[in-house]
Amino acid sequence: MSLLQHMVFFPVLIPLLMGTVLLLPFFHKYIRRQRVAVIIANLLLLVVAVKLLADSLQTGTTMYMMGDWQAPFGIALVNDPLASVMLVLSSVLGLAAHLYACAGDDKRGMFFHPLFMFQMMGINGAFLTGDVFNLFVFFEILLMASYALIIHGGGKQRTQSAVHYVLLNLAGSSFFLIGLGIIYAAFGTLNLADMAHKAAQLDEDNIQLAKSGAMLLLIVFGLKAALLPLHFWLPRTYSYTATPVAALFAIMTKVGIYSIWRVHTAVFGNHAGDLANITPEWLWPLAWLTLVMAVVAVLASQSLKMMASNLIAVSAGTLLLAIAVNTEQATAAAIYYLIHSTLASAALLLIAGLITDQRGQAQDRLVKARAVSQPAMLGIFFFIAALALIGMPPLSGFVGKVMLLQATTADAGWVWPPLLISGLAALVMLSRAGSTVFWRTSGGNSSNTAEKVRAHPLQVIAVLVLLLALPLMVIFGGALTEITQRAAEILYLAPQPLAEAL
Amino acid sequence: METIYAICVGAMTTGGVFLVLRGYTFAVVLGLTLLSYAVNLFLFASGNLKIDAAAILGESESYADPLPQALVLTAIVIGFAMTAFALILALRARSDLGNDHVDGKTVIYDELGQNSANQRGENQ
Amino acid sequence: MSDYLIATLLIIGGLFIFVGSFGLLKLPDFYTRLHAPTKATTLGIGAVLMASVAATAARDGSFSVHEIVISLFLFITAPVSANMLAKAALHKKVPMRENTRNRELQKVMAEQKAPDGQ
Amino acid sequence: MTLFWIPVLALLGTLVPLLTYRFGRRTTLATTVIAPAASLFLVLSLLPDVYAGQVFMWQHEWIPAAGLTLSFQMDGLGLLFCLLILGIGLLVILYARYYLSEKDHMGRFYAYLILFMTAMLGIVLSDNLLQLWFFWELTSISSFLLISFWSHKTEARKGARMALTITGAGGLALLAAFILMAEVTGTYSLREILASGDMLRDSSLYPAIIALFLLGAFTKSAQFPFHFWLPHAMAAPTPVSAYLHSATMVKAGVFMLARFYPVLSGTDLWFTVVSIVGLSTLLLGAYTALFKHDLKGLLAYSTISHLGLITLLFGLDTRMAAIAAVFHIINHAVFKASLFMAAGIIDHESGSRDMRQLNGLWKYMPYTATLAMVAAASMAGVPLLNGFLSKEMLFAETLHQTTLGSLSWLIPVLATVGGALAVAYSLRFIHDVFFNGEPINLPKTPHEPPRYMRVPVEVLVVICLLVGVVPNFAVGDLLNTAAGAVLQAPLPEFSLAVWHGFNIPLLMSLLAVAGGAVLYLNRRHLFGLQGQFADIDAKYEFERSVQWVTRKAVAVQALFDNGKLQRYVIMLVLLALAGAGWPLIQLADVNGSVEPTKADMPMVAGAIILVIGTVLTVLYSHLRLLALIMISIVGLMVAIAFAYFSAPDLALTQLSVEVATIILFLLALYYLPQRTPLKESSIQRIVRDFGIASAVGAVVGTLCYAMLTRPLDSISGFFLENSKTGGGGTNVVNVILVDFRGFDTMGEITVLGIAALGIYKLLAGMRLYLPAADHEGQAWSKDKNPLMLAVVSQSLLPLALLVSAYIFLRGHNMPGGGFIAGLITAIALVQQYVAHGSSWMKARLNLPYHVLIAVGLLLSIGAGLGSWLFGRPFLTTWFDYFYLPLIGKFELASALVFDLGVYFTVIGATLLILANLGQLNSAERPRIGVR
Amino acid sequence: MLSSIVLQGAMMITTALVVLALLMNVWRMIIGPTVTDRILALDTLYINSIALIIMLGLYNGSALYFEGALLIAMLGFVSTAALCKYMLRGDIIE
Amino acid sequence: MAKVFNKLLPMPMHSLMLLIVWLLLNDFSVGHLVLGSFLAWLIPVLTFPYVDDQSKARKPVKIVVYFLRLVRDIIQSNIEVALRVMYPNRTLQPGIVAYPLSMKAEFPLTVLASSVSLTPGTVSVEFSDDRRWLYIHVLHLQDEQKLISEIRQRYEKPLREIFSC
Ligand code: NA
Ligand code: NA
Repeated sequence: MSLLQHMVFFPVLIPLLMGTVLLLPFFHKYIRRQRVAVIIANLLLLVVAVKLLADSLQTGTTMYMMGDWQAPFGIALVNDPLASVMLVLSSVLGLAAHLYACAGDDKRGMFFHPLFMFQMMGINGAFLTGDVFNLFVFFEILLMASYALIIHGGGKQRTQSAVHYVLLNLAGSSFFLIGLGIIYAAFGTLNLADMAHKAAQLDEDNIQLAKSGAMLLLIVFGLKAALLPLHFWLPRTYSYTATPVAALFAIMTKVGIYSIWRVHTAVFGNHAGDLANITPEWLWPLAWLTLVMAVVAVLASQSLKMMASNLIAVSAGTLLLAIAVNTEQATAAAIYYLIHSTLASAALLLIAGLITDQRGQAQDRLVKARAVSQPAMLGIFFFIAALALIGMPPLSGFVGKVMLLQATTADAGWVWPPLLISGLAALVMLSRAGSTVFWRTSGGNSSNTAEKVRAHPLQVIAVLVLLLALPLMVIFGGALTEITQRAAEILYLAPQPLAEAL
Repeated sequence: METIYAICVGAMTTGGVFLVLRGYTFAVVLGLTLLSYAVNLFLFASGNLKIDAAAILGESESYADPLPQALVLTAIVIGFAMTAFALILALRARSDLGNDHVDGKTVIYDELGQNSANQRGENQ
Repeated sequence: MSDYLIATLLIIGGLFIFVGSFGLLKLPDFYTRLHAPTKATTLGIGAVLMASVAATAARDGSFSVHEIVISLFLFITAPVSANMLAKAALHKKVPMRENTRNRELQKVMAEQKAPDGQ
Repeated sequence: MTLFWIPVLALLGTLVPLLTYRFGRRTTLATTVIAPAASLFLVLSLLPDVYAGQVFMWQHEWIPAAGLTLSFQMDGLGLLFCLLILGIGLLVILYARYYLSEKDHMGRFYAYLILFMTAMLGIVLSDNLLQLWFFWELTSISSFLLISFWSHKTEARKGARMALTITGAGGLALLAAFILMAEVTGTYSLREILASGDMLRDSSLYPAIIALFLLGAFTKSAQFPFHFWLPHAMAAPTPVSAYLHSATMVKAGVFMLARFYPVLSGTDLWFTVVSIVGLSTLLLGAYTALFKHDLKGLLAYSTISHLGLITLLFGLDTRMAAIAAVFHIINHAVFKASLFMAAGIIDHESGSRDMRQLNGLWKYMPYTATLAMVAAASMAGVPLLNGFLSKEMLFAETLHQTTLGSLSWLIPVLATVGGALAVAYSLRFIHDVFFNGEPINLPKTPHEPPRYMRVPVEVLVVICLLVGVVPNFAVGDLLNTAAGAVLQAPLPEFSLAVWHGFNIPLLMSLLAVAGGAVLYLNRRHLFGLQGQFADIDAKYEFERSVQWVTRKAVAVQALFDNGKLQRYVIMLVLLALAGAGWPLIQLADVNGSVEPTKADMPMVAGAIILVIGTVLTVLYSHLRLLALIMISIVGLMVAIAFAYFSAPDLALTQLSVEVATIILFLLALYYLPQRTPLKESSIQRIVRDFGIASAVGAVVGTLCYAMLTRPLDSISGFFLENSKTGGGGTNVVNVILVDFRGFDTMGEITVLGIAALGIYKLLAGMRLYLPAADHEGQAWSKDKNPLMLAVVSQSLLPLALLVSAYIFLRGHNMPGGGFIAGLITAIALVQQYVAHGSSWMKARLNLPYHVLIAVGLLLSIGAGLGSWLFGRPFLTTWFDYFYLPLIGKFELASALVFDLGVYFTVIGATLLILANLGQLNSAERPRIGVR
Repeated sequence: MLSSIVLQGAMMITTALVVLALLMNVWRMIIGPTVTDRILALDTLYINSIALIIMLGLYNGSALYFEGALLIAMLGFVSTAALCKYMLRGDIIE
Repeated sequence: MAKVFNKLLPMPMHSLMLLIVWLLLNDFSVGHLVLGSFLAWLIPVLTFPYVDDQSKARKPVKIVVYFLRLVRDIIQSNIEVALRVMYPNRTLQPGIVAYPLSMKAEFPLTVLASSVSLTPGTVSVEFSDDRRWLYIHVLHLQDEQKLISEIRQRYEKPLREIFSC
């Protein structure tokens, strides 16, 4: 019973503990044990996340003070609907990506399972933390784990894209620290809630300084979120890395988005006095261009994974645009869209992985090639994922799109064209891709059976986990949108002085 | 003092950024190292500069702000981890791609052609 | 009284340190430059450290000698550093000054042979 | 609730054929019809009440946040369409049973077809606009599946994609229109919106709504210039074409015009646009149909033409025109479905659809020929057939038009021309196929189709006749209710009589028939004339434009993303520069209120050395070993700066990390080229990069200065006050690290651990060339383990361990701590590696370092979890003072265990990195080995 | 306590000498001419830094600088040894 | 018995030295004596495998004598070198001396080479492969033979006595 009081910490603790334990010989030497252990951990994470979500809806925001030091002095983990929704998302995604990996991808390099757990830890920590420096630490955890996972399996392209990804993000981390230094100098605190409260009362001398810091943080988060012109790393990194890793990474851009919400919407938001809303005016053109360029990239995609990666960029652009619109309604819509696009693009990446496995030399390139060995199953999978990503009914994409459009009627002239065209571009390219892969086949199915690769049951389950979520998001759309609205609402609440609570 | 400190931070940042913009992994990693020195000093400066005021209770009359110091410590460690990874990744790239250009390009070693041939001496 | 002792030790230390580095700058070839810092400097540091010991004693009245450990480390490591540097220089055929006696031994040294080349 | 089951039954019906497919075609057919038949039954059960003017509603909350309610409504228009969709749908199902070959997956086909049916039902029954759109898109999807049913055919794939793209694009426009409508009216309920016509028409958004709405409707109903997808959709199996061209898909577009007629029409904008588009489509479709050699092609263009006609009717400024439009929807559905089915029979029985081959089929299949001829006559508008009636109504309505101002006279004239063309292509259909000599090279000898394949055609032809002869009896009520629903107002007086006396419309009809006959008789000239124009293949054009877009996209993409890291970094740097620099420009005075302090001599000297070190690092960056030596100066000076500015812990950490970094660089450098090629960058680039770098340096330096000269009001007082009393240590920095913000430290060592694992991953299986000589070509020295180094390193190890113990134990109260101690231990061990080599070490220290990392992390986590036993949050520390005789007072703290964890993690991580990197070429090198 | 003019003067002079020594080391670093010269200069720089840090401790009357000096003494050697091993063998851990 | 003792306290001299260093590092107290003794015992047990050459120094008095002489020589030599450095370079007469060794054990050899490096204007540059020669670089070489015999007398002989080799 008393364990429940530490619940907020579980999403970080479980993967940390599990990742660590997996290094011990009892697990390290036996990959099966590692698989089972991580599956259990992932399921536990899911249960915890759901419980946290229920709690946050019931009791509102709860804090877990590390070391029992009161905020803002100690590090706070904060659970609110937004955080726990993200946690649920990450656990579903993690579960699926990991199941997929258990089919054999995990054996293509060392330490896959512990690294996977650390990756989860970093992501979950970034969602939960209420402290801006701790956010940096979790960013580094998730980045470090992603650096390690991105090269899993090896290969030239993978190494090359990893070089770009790693070096660019290292430069990004430097700017993060500079930003944090400025923030601390200006605010004298690191707790986000405390910052939000102090923002409006910052003295004249520090305001411009704080702006510099906020902008640097925006750029760092933008780098993760693939904001133009910081998006270049994304397509190659995602499409060249191992399939399950890429699927898990579908949430990485969202960590950037989430951080912008936490820092720029909540701290430098409407209530921040002179610091209020410094970011939207910058974000506007960049987010718009991000979306447009992502659409161009989708149109230019030559392979399925590349297309999926670029669709992730599209979703990032869409979300950034919603942030630039900066209304509670748009944010609520964006949160829904975020969940949808993460799951759908991850699903597409996994499906692309299956297709790659079954198409021999052609891999996932959009050229005439031999037929996949399981055309019916993969075809249905692809079809569902594609519909969702295009934003067509009856899957979650359409609800997300509709709500985004509804939330942006005031700026329809600017926001709608790229938003609508992105759907159209996805439609054109995905229908083309699907018809090439599944229908434009050569040689029939006569290729010798030894070459025939069939999807592993775990891979199928992984895809199903993600795909099932898509219609469920529509069927239970009422409840889900209520949650996203609550989440957005809290983000826009006027900050309460922390000092009063002390 | 503050001026000189700021100039140093600026100079190191300049050097770091310049090197990060080079084309070879070694220079880039070197630049990132330089940049991380600058960044650490910068982060440190957020607590303002104090002399003879180590935050050790009972050892001096006034104390420097200990928090940025703790942050810099974390940053140094993380920076070390990152530098190490980047450097080994550069090795890996050299191994996989046959050269150490950040974009994996094969470069014609003009006047150093002979030397680069030596680099490829046979294994064992 | 202790002030004078400390001051003297300081000045001695400072001078040795200075001379060591001056030698490093001034001496004509690598091998001669090697002498200056490895010896003059160690002693210089030693003197400054003794001054520090004395100053701590004078200040706190307690006799804290942990600075000796620094000297200990320096005395153990300085010859090895010098040896490694010399080996590296020999290996890299860093030239010796023309008038060095037995300069012809440089080659056999680099190959770690006996003076007769065996 | 009945209402609810109409589409839902159909939806459930999609599963039936998939489940029953394995039991044979007959069973499949029998079971498949159940659901639609039941739906139809339900529709019919509502029919009397709808005729009586009742509007049925059913709704259920779904996603309120999006304004999405699950809601169905049925009025006259909905009823009409339900009957068409289900009635013709059932006939198509029956027909398809005979049409499809054994090879075709009938279960899948039926499933798609019923899905299509469901989608159409959804459209016509939806009350909520978003739900309507939901089904609207579902028709695009299901039609895509149907058109591409024979996916091995290129034209099927391309036709399907084209249809999907065009209608999908239109769908997006329609969605935008709906959302704007809701923005104006404040509701997504169709019934409520139907009552808010004025509000919509007066809104400033009205033009946008009209544009978007019509885009949606026109693309779906294949109006010019979006008509081109429709002919290619006939790559689908013929039953699909029959369905798609008559009761579904294209009819969804005109349904939309009808549905929103009361709220969106009534303005000049509407009438002008709709009538012009309708008229152009009517003419273009009819003209093109004449020249199609493909039987289905002819019918497809005729569909376009007839849809144009319906659209034109909705664009005419009279209520009667709208009624006529509804009437023609019915008529066209009936005759076009029968014609496609007939064409399918011909294709099925003769193996060809090419009218140049098909001749004189009358002899082979007289019965089918008769049916087809009746239907074609109806299409031509021959009296006593249904097509005639609605066409007469059109002609009548064109006469009192003012829509086009002084050019309005064109409308009746062009309508007549359209009529003539319709007569001509109908004539061609009849004459060219059933007469006109003997068949040429048909793959099969044609004969009559199986009995039940003809039944659907018979049913439809009978309806044509019934409506044509006794219109009032056949469709009077239906038309009245439907038209009433379209107009949402009392209907004007009209009669559905076959004979209205001699009047201008009749004259127009006669002109049309005569003109058609003349046109057909002179077809050879026309064909010659038409042959001079290059045939535009929409499929090809579409494909080409998609490829053009793709190519352009690739080009634009390449313009931005050149695949070079430098560009990415420059973008990052420039953005950071702008973001951080812009506020500085707005900052009035960079000086804050803190008085700057005077610098003393060591500080100035240190700064000089630091800057020199930086400059040398940059200058020598191409001579890599030298650069490494130079950057060591910088590292050392930074450490001294930390010591100078009251941060002893930082100085210690920086120093130890510095040495570890040098070793790391040296290890790596061995496998890297020793020099960067001199011509790496052009002068211009160096100048540019230096400019950018200086700008960043200037901004960062300025920010730094601004920070330094501003007083800091921070939370740190708390740490200073509580460090001893609450954390049990006097070294506040250390207490922050292991207690106040111990969570950061836990993260930090996790990062280190992950980095080590990642590096091991990178090293595993790495193949590197071992340079046999240095970069000057000189062979390496033979002396592997210099004697003095080896011996002294051995002796230093115990000392170093002692020092690390010292640093570790002091940490809580004095500078030091687990991290620094760990690094000292690790470096001391690495020193042994350097002095003795890895196999020597392997014999003595055979420790899997990742386990050490795990042990360290577990210790730290364990120290943190310990507090749970006392009901406190993670990492709550415990400490107390104890007294032992002789030894005196001493302190024990849980933070020490935490720090011990840090210590082990650091050792494990550092050694995992450095030792394995060093072992790359040895027998102990890392391997990719997972069991 | 340590305020006598003699002591102040001595500290000033010694600090000046140490600083000069450091600058001379850096100068040797710049002019080289060989890599070994530069490593030697770096080594000397490390050792002289110990003096500088001790001087800071003396100025401030604080014992907190001791560990820094100790660490430089220990670790400066490690980096010099590693650099030299690199010059000799390329592979510093074999 | 001796075996057990060897295991329990593998390197007594080391242990003693470590204890001394610990007490140097920390101010003397009973607590530190206990803690230091523990570490002085623990660390040699842990690091025992890392010490290849177990040359045992058996004459503590001679060690002290040797050490004091060394310190004296260091101070003297430093002054000499300091002066030498200040002279103009052209008066300098550097040279190499091949010193013939009469012992082979690694540890004593290292101590000898270190002593040479620490004292009058000499740096141990290299051993020959067979460890029969120690090459010494001399800053200002006047009399080669005198230097050799001085080293022999002042350092090598005492060392051979200390380590009995
Ligand atoms: Na400040
Ligand atoms: Na090696």
